[in-house]
Amino acid sequence: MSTAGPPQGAQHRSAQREGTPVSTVSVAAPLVSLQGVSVVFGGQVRALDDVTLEIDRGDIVGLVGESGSGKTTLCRVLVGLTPPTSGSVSVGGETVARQLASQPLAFRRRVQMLLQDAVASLSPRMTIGRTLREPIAIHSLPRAQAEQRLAAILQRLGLPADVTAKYPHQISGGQARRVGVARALVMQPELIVADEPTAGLDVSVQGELLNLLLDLQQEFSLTYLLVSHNLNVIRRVTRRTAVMYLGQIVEQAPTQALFERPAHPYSAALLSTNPAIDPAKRARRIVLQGEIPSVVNPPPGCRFHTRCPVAQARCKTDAPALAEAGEGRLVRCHFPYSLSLQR
Amino acid sequence: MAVLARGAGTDMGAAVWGTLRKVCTTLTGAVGFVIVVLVMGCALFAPWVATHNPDALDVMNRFAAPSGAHWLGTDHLGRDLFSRMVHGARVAMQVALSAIAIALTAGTALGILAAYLPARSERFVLIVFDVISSFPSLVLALAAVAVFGPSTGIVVVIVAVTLIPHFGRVARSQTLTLKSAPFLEAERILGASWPRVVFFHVLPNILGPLVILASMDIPVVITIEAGLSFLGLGVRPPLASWGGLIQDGYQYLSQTWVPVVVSSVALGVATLGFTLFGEALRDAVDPRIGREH
Amino acid sequence: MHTDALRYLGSRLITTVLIIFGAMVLLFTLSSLVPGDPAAILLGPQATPEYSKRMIVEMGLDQPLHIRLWRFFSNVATGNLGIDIVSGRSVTSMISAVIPYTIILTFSAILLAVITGIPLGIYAATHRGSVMDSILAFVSVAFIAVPGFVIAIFLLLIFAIWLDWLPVLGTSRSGDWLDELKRMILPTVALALGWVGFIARLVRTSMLEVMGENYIRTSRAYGLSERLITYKYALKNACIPTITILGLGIGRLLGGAVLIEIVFARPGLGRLIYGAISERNYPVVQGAVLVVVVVFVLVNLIVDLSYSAIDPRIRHGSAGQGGGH
Amino acid sequence: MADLAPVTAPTPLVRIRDLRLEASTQRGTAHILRGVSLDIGRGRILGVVGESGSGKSSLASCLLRLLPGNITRLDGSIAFDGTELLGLDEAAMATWRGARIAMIFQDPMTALNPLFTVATHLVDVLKRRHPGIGRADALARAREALVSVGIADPDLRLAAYPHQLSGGMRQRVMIAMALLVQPDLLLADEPTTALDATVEAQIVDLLEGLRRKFSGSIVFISHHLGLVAQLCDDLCVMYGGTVVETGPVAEVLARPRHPYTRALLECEIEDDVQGGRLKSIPGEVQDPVAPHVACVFAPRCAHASDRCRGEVPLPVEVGDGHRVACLRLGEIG
Repeated sequence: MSTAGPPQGAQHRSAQREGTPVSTVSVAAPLVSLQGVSVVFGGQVRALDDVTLEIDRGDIVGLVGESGSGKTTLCRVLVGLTPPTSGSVSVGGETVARQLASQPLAFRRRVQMLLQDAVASLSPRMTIGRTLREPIAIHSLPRAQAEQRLAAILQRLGLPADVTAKYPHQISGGQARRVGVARALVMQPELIVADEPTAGLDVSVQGELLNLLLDLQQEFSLTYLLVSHNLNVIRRVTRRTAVMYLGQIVEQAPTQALFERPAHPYSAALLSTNPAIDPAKRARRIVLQGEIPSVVNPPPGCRFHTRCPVAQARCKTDAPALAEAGEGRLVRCHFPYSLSLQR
Repeated sequence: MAVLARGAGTDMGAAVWGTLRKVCTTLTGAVGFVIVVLVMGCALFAPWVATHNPDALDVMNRFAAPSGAHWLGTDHLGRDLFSRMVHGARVAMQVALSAIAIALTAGTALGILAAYLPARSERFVLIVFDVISSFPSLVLALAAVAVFGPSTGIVVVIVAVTLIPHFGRVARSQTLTLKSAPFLEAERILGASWPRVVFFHVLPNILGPLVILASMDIPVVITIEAGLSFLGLGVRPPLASWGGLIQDGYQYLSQTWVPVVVSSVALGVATLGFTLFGEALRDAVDPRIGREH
Repeated sequence: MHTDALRYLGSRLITTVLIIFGAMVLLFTLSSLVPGDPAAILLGPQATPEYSKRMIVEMGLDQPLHIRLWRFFSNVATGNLGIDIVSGRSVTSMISAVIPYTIILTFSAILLAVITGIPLGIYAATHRGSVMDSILAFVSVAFIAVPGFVIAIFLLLIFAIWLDWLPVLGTSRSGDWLDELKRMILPTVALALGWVGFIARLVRTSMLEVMGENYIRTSRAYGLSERLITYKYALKNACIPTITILGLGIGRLLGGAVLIEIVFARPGLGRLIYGAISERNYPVVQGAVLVVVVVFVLVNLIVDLSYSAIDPRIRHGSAGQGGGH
Repeated sequence: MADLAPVTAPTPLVRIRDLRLEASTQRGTAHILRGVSLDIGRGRILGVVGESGSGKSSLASCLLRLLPGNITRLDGSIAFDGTELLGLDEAAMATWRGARIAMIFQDPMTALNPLFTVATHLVDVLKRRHPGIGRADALARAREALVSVGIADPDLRLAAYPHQLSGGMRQRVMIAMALLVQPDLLLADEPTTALDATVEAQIVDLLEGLRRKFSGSIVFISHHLGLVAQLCDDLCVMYGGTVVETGPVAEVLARPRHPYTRALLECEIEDDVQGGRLKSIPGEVQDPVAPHVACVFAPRCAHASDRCRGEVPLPVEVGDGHRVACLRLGEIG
């Protein structure tokens, strides 16, 4: 398995995880726990439906899915921007709702997010310096100490000193992403939710940013939830991956296992949309029919049955539950492994 | 949005200066700017600019032709037209600026509030806006004058009220756009309180377009004030106002056309100047401002 | 699709009713603030206290506010706008006597503005940067900026007094329609000029904006002729903002018509309101203003509905999604 | 340019030579294309890859001669089946668009006019292609075209307005429109980028299926190397307004010769070796305002020498149709 990168602790944990069934409590309680979380907008838009997900401290979990899959809603629930309609979300053993009610600022320091559009996430009429001092002002952090920390972070991220005098439209996309990272790090968070951190970046510079994020994870003992539509990034960077379809998690597995042998037919189809450059490595292309149904009126039974190439009669009526399927993976399918990537 | 900051760097003053320079690069903008400065100058320094006491009667010398003593001649009571026009600028600017200041403040506050209110209350505010704007400004002013009688104060209040929906709708739509803007999301994730979000982040970003709209409303208000005064329902005589001057002249059109033409031209040039300036300002900052209506 | 269209129609109707309702509440509130005693005004200084009291009872002014408001609503609903406290005539009949003049003036002005403004706007957009474009731009802004009654006075001065081409004031008394038409020319032009400029500019800007849209690039990429692109594909899109503005325009024109009627001494709602104000005759003002508001709101409703006839996205209740606007 | 003589047996459909495109910007003259030379083979799919600012989309705009207003210079040569496109006047060029050249755009949401039905779009394009065609005939052909791009209920879709269609459906309509005119050259500018992954797969599948029905050439512009590798016959790698390497797709990807192509391939993380450092190319992309006096990639190139910083490399043939523009080709192997 993962040999080179992860630090001792992480390796230790992932070894543990493989040995024990996921549903039972591991030795260290997970940092993040979503239990049966649903989000319904306006009474009919089921943006999230019965989502259960745990993220261990120090882990990097990837989230993939297409539009309407609920990735963004899941992120917003996790950082406390969208309250769940039902189910519970807890970070560090206490529910987000309770933390937001009793000590909201402490929760904000604990959980931070990197927004997808990095340039737009910086206030357009503020200098970068002022934006970076927003967390210090909002949280009344001890000034001298915080300034010192901020200076150290800027240097660590390789941002030039004069960047603080500039406005967001005067810096590059790569710099804007780093400013976003710096702003989050000032708060010394435990969990960082990164929504498409490499979207819009050219492939020649995305590696640099990902290396940085990986290094920071070690240095600041961070936990990441990484959302990306770039399957190569997910495959390379994350240790576990959750695949979402129409507001549900359809499969959740160690990343390597998932990419080698997806269990859910949707996972298989999604992974097959990313053809490898090397023809020898290229998997069979599975082309799904039809379009993604609307979350307002999701199909009955298994939500994927309308497009599933291997659906059977049962799938049209019985909604499958997220069930274990070996290798520490959970699959929401009556017939896992029935669609293979192999040619 | 971030226009005033664009390129100008850190200093707000430099940004304003830069915008003004951009305004003056176009011929129409420059002409508008000159007219605006002239009108403002007359308004501010009316007693010094005027050559005569605007209210001094000289009935023996009524309808005097323009001359060295009376640059633009005299009216039906022998009052110096030039001086009355200069003082008319003062009245026009007082009405316009105070009405717009009230409308801008109230409209912006209501607009931001509406954007943050729950859907039902927001709809109520919007209906109120719709009700107000279903009255043509002049017609609502007439209804108010019918009740309260003509006075400058009523003109200011009514014009302000009719402009509130204008600013309110723009403030609301701009705030709604901003509400989902990533940088406001980022503020919420950082834990910023709502006053901090509204005053430090929303307001600075919507104020620019609103101020430009306000500048474009100046000629509209001048027109309404002049119209009401022309009907004798606005500023009360003998206070000089452009609309009143036109009315005075119109009464005696059969005897001389000079006062009518002179005061109409003054009014027309002033509204044209403010319009040209306001539009050049908008084009310099963001040509799309105010296009949603 | 069908239900979406119905829902849109329904919500638009409800809003319209609410706006008229709100306008009535506003007018009623104003009327309850009228200082002095309308009965006393009506009866003049000779009024005996008993007679005045009887009058107050007759007019229902002794009733509590909410009853009076209710009475106002039910009267308006049955077409009764109250009684002129000076002449004792029905306000409804006074208004219906003059309203055709105002309506005809307003609508001929908007018609004139549309049939000249749109072609001018298209010309300016298709000849962008030409001398004619610059001249049109300046003339448009001048027409927009200079108040309508100032334009009216100048037209009157030039064409009626100096050149003596056209009859000046009032309407034709002989009922001669040619004479009446001649008398309509100056007021209509005075009222329309600002809107000619406004529409020309709006059409020009919308046209240029639409010409930069991706779907126009598609049409170009498939070699469609410039004429087809301009007059079929772009014009329809460019008309949408213009139609929206027309609704608002009616309101401003109704307001402007008041002044124009007074300048040209034409009968109409403007003169009616003006006369009533000097007599402190509030019921007439209230009735006339209410009629102006109702006309304005109804025209806006019609405009909004016709707008949805052009734009399928509104029709299908998916405004704002996709499609580059 | 003599060394660019065609190598493939039939003459190419399009021969682009030394194409230069400049535009005036606030910061000065932007060199969008800095002397592009490229062949588009008959019946072949040419994939054009490159990062932002590489000029790949501008190349397509040049082929259609649909350029923004701030263009100050467009010269060089685009020989399309023997006709010099850059020599045509605007009216003559218009007869090529929607006849021998057609295009599919990146954003299907805005490429169709929201106020007109699919039928109107398709019929107008057909009438322009075949003047005199009857409306019923045109509608029948439009219907047929929709079926051929996998639209199951063509009559319903013909009557639909663009906002009633999903993104994938709109892109199918765009492809149908392109097929209706049966062009010799189809330009597809990132046609799947705005789509969801599984819908993208459908469109890729459709484009691949087109090869059987469509005899013309396709230029497929993309930033997704894997997609290009799967779909295309030839590959053209662009950087900073120049073509750095071009050739048969399998050959270029298996044996890349230009340092930029190699670096780009290294940045494509396809393996699942966890933990190792991810590769990136240091530095920033070429400033379009900078003058063209050296190899555009030299500032970021690990192999750059003084010569690279003072001389513009010309394309050199290194194999069957495989051309590379690098001055140190011999040294770095």
